[in-house]
Amino acid sequence: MDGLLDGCLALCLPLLAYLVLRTESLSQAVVLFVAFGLLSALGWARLEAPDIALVEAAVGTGLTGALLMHTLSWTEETPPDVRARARRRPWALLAMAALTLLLGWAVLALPADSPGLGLEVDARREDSGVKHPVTAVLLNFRGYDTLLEIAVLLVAALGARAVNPRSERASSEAAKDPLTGELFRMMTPALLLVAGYLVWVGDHGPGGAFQAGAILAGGGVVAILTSRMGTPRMSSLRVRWALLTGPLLFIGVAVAPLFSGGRLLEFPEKYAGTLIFIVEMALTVTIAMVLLMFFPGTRPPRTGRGSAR
Amino acid sequence: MRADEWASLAVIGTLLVPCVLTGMVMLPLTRRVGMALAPWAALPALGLGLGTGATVHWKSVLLGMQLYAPDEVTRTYLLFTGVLWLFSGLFARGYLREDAHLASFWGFFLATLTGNVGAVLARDVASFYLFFAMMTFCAYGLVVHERTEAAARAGRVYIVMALLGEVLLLAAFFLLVGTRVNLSFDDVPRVVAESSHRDVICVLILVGFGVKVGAILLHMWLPLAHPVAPAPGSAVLSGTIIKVGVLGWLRFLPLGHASLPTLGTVCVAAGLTAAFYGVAVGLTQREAKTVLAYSSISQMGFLTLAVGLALGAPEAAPVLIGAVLVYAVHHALAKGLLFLGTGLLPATGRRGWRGVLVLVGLTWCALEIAGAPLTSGALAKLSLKSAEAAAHASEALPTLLSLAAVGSTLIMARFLECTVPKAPEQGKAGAGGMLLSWGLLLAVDTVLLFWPPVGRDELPHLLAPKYMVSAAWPVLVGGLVAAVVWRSRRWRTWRVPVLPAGDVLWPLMRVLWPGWRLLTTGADREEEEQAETAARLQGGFARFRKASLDEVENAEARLSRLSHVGLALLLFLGVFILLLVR
Amino acid sequence: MTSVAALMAWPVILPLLGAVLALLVGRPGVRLVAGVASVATLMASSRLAWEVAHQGVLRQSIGGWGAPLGIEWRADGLAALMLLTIALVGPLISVHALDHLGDREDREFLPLWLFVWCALNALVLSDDAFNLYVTLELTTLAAVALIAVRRDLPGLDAGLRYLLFALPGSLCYLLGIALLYGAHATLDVGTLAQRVQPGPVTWVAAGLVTVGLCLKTPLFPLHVWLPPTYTGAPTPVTALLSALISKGSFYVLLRLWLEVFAPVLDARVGQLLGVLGAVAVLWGSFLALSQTQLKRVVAYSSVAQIGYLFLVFPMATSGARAGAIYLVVSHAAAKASMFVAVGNIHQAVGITALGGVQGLAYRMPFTFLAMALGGISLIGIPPSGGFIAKWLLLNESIGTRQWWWALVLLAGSLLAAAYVFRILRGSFLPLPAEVKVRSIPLRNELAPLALALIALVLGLVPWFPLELLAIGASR
Amino acid sequence: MNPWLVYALSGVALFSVGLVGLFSHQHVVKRILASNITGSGVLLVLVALARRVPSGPPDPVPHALVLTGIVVSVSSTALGVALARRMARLQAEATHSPEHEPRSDGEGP
Amino acid sequence: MTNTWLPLSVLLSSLLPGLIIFLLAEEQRRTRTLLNLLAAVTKLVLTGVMAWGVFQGRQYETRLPFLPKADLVLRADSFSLLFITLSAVLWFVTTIYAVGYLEGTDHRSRFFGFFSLCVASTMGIALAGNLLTFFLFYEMLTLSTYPLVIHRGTPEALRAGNVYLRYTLSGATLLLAGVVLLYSLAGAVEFTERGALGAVAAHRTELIAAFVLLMGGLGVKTALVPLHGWLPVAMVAPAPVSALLHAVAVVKAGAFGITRVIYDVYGVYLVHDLGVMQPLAIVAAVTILFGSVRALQQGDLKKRLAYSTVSQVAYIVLGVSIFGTASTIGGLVHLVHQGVMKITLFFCAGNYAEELHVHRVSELRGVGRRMPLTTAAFTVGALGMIGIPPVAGFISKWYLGIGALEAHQPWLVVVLLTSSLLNAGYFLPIVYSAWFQAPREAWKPSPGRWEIGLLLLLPTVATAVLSLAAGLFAGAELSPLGWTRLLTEREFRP
Repeated sequence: MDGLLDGCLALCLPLLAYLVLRTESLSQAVVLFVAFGLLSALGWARLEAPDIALVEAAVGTGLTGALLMHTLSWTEETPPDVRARARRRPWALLAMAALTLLLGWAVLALPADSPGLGLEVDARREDSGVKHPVTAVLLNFRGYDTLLEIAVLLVAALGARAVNPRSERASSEAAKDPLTGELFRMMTPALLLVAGYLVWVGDHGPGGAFQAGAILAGGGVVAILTSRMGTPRMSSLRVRWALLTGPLLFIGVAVAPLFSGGRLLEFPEKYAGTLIFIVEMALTVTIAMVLLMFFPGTRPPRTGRGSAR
Repeated sequence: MRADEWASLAVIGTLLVPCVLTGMVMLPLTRRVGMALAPWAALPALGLGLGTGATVHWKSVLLGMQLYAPDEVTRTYLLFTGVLWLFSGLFARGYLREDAHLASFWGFFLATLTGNVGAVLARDVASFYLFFAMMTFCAYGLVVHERTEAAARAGRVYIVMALLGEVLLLAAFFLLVGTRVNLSFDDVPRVVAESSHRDVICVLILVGFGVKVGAILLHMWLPLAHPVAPAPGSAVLSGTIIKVGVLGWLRFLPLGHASLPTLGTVCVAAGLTAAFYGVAVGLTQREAKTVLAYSSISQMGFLTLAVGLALGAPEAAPVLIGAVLVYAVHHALAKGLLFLGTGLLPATGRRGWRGVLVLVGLTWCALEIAGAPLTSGALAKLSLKSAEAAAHASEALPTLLSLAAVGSTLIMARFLECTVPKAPEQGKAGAGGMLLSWGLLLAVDTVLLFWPPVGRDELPHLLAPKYMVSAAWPVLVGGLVAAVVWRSRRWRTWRVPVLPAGDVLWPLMRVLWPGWRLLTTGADREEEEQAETAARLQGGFARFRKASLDEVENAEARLSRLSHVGLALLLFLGVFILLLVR
Repeated sequence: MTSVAALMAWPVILPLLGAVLALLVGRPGVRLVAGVASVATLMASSRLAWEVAHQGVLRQSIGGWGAPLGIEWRADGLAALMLLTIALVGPLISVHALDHLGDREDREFLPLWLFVWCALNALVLSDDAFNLYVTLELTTLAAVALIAVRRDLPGLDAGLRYLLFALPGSLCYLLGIALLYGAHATLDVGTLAQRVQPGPVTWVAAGLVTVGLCLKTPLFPLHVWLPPTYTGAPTPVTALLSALISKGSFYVLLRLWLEVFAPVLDARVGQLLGVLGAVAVLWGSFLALSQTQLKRVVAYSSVAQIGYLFLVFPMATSGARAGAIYLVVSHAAAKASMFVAVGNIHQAVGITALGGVQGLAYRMPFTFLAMALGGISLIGIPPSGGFIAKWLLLNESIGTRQWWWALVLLAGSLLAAAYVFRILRGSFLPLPAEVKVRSIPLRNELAPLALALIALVLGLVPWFPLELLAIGASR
Repeated sequence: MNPWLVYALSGVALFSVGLVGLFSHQHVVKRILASNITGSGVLLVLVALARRVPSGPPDPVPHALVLTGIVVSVSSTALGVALARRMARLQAEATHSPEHEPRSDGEGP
Repeated sequence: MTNTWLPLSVLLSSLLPGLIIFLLAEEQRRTRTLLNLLAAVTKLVLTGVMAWGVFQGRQYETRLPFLPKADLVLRADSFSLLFITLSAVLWFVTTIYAVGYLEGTDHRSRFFGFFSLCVASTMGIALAGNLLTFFLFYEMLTLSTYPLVIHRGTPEALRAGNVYLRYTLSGATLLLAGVVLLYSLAGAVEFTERGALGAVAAHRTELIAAFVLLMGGLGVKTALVPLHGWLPVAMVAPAPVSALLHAVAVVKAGAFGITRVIYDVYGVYLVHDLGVMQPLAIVAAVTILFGSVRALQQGDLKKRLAYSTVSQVAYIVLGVSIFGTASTIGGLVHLVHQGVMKITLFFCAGNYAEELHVHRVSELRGVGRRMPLTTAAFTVGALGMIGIPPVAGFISKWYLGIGALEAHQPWLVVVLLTSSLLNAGYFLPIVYSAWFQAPREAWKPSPGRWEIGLLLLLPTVATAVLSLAAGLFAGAELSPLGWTRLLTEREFRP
């Protein structure tokens, strides 16, 4: 039974992807893309990767989907030149098939059952200060990757925000809409609770800074849409502090052992767990703030053009 | 100062005095003093000729310069060169008093004198070539002194032929010197005799110096150059500068060291043809100085003859060289006097005691050239005949010589016929200085007859009746024929064919001139034409470059279409992995 | 402070810290913080290079974990030289950028440049395949943000184009790494080097990695994004892109080929890369000759110079490696000086066409001298770093009996001479009357000159860099 | 066919679809979607490899890598979208005529 | 013990002033001239000391680390000193001339900067101890001469610059190919007396290929026939440039290089054995004749002098490519003589252009009257070129002739003599029209006491006197001929 589910899921994903790219209208493509995201989250679950499923669902599908939907309202659809697209399609199919075959040949040649680095991780897990293996790898064994990854996030935030600087708080009348107000008032406490739990559970179960940050960002997006909150701007000090405490703390913790003769990112035995937790907390706020910054906020009124889409 | 120091000082003085004076004339601030002293520049050479010097060896100058060796040839040359240059200088002071380019005349005069004296003194090949070239190029200044179109043309011919001669000489010197780089004259004849290229060297030397001597077919510049030069200039040109060519032969040819019969006979034949050809063409000439020039060509024929004989019979070489020297001295002075006379006659005029003196002097010199008895000419011819007898040349030679003597008498008559009637009645004032120097030269000439520096042993035979007759008859016959021709022309206008001076040159020019024009095309073409061909070329190249670059441009445009990049990516991946698979 | 771990850490951490603090401080203090961070990083890099020069190859595992699990750092001569190049060329470009861009952009340019610096230092030192992917991505994203820093249409278009061409490259690289991890269960380059044997996985992985990095470097068939991107981006950013950022991906490709895929690299593949490089040289040079805009000429010249780099693969000897790296370093300095000089001209005269150079020698002598020296190094005329690189490559090509690469090198340098002197030629003509010249601060003129002098010094004393390069050379 | 191979092949297929799609569509948003799909394809392969452990929990290292991968792909997508949005706005203001789509391969100035 | 600092100091004595002059502002005329002259004098003194040292047999060598397998070597042997003394003397004279000539023009700092750089690279070429150092300075010479060629900044100057670059850079590429080929064969090629390639004599084809490449590369600067196109075009440069550079420094660098390659890299026996001497001699002979004939066809004075340079430099190559001491001496001494004579001619051409704005040969009628000293110098130079004693040209032609015959190649003597006639063909008409023809319209008299500024007149007369002295006192020990004889017997004995 499981095999059937896996089989059709594995088959569905590329087909859905092909559909996403083939559809002419953009909005249809984005909707299909969100569906594709959910399906792939299901796939992660099937492959027993709960952390990834959670992040995929929250960020990969949720936030990216929202972002794309929002952007669509700005970019017009262009009349597609069907003829050219048609002529090229068989070639594209052929290319996809050839590439899949080539890469499939390599994948088939892989050893069927190599344990990878699972054993080493289990062996060294005790002195990593964290019980959950993924968090151990993420924050301790390969903490350096995560440090650079935070830098990637900051760069993306800086780039996105620099490109769309000012979108002030939306007009007040949208705020009075009773439905969204009620929804927002109910959802926020639950949201904060879930995020806090996720950070804490990351120590011994699937969860962690990324997942918690994503959830918080989701809440933030709703707040922006219901114009309870303006998009975070780099010019305000509070936003900058929120954004940068995480990285500063992480760098501080990484550099500390250097002064006492140790190596970069060498967490001391006893406090490893607590240190990682503190860093996770700060990072959660950072990630939430970065993900919010990606979100452009309400669109300024379109100047002199037809009916707003 | 011991004797030999004085002697070497004398040698140095002989060379440096004219050289320094040339410098002084060129520099404006010392020009006046230089021009005043210029006429006396040849005095040290004359003194050295009379006395004896010591060889001077300057190792660091040029390629190791050696000057002066007390042999007979040098002494004789110094003597007559000194005399002729001295008196020509004195003559020129009067002759060119109000000339426009006086400074340039004296400059070139002194430079040519330096070259001439240097050539005589030089004892090694390189120095000889140095002074020879200096003399040749500075004589050019004398030739074009008048700055007329004819002078320019004559100068151009003179220079071209001189250059050709020098190039041949240079080739000869290379063959001669070989890896020794420089060679003293003591062992030049021996080296030439033994060298593997002996014949080539001798031919080159003969032709090279032949240009300067005016041998047959190499003489074209002589009748053009001598007349255009001012009187003292042409006197020196015809008197001493031609003789340097003969000096070259005497120095370089292995006379007495090797026998070259074939070359000897060729020389003898050339000499004889020159003798007769000179006279034949000379007679057709209008202008007095041109006639004299042709007479020089014929006289030089005799010397060529003697050298040819010396080549053929080495054992008779010393005697022949002696004869050549005597003849050279005689001819130099006589021809110098004649040329100066042509300059002097218009100044003194025909009338009055001055005119008569000049006319007498001129006829005397004409007789000398013709070889009349009791003149230096007779002595020269006598020494020539006795030397030829010693070299037991063919019997016909003496008769041919006498016939040539007839010819020279005829040409002398032609000369007198050309100059005397044209001279003006009354001379100009101030001709005194010129007359004095001319007279002194005449005196020296006659004195040399009785006390010749060389060939003294022939003197007693001069008076021998047998020889008197053989010397007299050609002159008498010549004079008779001249008189007959002179009178007959008065009744029947018997036209004499007119040949342009430099006869063979003009057909030759018609052949060479187009070649030269071809060689120097474009020299006067303005800059634009050349640029236009280059522009067309550039245009073509630019068009080609533009086309190829556009090609690359739209290839790039095609390549940058998105799908093509994708295709390129996949192709690259496929080919890469294909190549990897082993 | 002087432990090896610290030495290896500071060059990466300091620019990161500097960037974060610069972001935190906001407008007033950005220049100060960035300046301090730059000086600190310069000192850290040179200190590390000094240490490598004396102690040889330095290794360090981050966080104390072993090779397969944790991430390793490795600093050999090659890394030391790259660190020094980045530390010298980068700040000089940023000095120029301060005046070239407005002060609003400063707030974004400086932190982004520090992020790029941190990424490049991390890339050079890292010995872990996935870590290389992260550093490549950080460089790419920072570059995209830098390109679009002016928020004008050409900048945005250039940024998007760069992003959408660099992403597939990184993803191909990542898939290649994934396959390698699948086969050998390790991400450490050192252990991978021992475990890799020829087989389908290795072939496909090598193919993916090479294609991915060739798209980012970019090599000939995949170079089409370079000219429009370099032209659209602001000039100091173009200088950074051409001098340093594009060299990062080549550095990764060179290290992976010469160490990990060495047993797989056979003559045929080397020749393919060589041929593509040769075509790139000729293609780039020809197009550079046909351009009318200054920046496009220099951009296409980058395509050509990158072509030279790929000649190292067919020859694959230590001499060729030294030649390629020397070309990387001298090209970085020379190309940066050319682009910065072009920036100066644009700023002073406002003309981007070739005519803008007219009368340059009189009004901006330092910029002209910088362009001349930079041009000379591009052509490869002594006394310049370019010549030394050309000399090493020529020697190797004749040494390994592949004389056709020598032909490519010589033809390439002649074509380079053609387009460089086509630019420089105008500078001697008298200044056209109608051109009004805005005076630019001396600091701006000295920046390109300093860069050009680096290229010159590389040509005068090649002994020390080559000595440094020899440390830790694999073969 | 044990389960991980199926997912691995599906990941490879996703990668191919995404890569080819990236180079065959002009519109920026389509290309951003394609790059996202390529990214998730690679990540799927990675996680599939993690699952090859015969018994016990899957190998955590690929999971950490994939987490980082997702964050990186989200950042690049967000940056791409932001750039596209800004360009669209500028073009709208500039031309007022019906926007031509921001063809990414067109000639920059 | 080898003295290590002197060769470097000679090089720096013109490099440093060059760099400093670049920084001088345009108005600091006095300091610039002072610096120039100071540099020239120090160079002369240093060269003199070194010459005396080498004469005593002392060693001078500076060795700097450069590449792993090859060092930068500056070594002063008697051959390099011949070239250095020539350059030092002529640069001193030309600097004075240039100061006078460029009075009142602009960009003089730039001019004198590049001028000093150019001479520094010539010094470098002369002092180079191995092939790589030689190539480095050879390239730097191209770079430093290009700005001088286009100094005037006019469109045709730029066009001339283009042609110049096209030739010299392709030549440099050929040279680089040859040098690299030799390096891969025999490693670091040091200049050693009997040639450094003895060990690899077996690889005949590579050696011949390398030789052809080297000759191609060096041939461009020596202006051998097919590669001479740039020289007449480069005449558009100001007079001091065409005087020092295109008559002496650049052209001689090529000839110097060819001599170094034949004698110190390959060794005369190897080159003779490879059979490449004869073709080189043929190329040189063709260049001699071609140059002279083309000179006949030039209306412009400087272009005529340029083509005459093409043919005269080929004498050096001819002398060097004939197997024998006499021809070598002839070739090498002509290196000095041609330099001195040709620079006199160019100075005169410069004076005519500067004072009377006369450029074409036809406009030179009667110029002797207006500028007697310059025309006298021109006459001395012209006579020297034709090979008429006592000017220096005669000495070199004398040795070349002897050498040609010593090597049993009489056809070379014919070439030499025809070329002398052709020289006479294009020089004597100028001398004639200058001295003996009246000018079309009277020249306006010179304002000052002298016919032209002293700064322009003195160098011209000085170089004329030099060429006269070099010819007249050739036999002396310290004369160029004496030095060449010493050098040939010491270093180039075949």
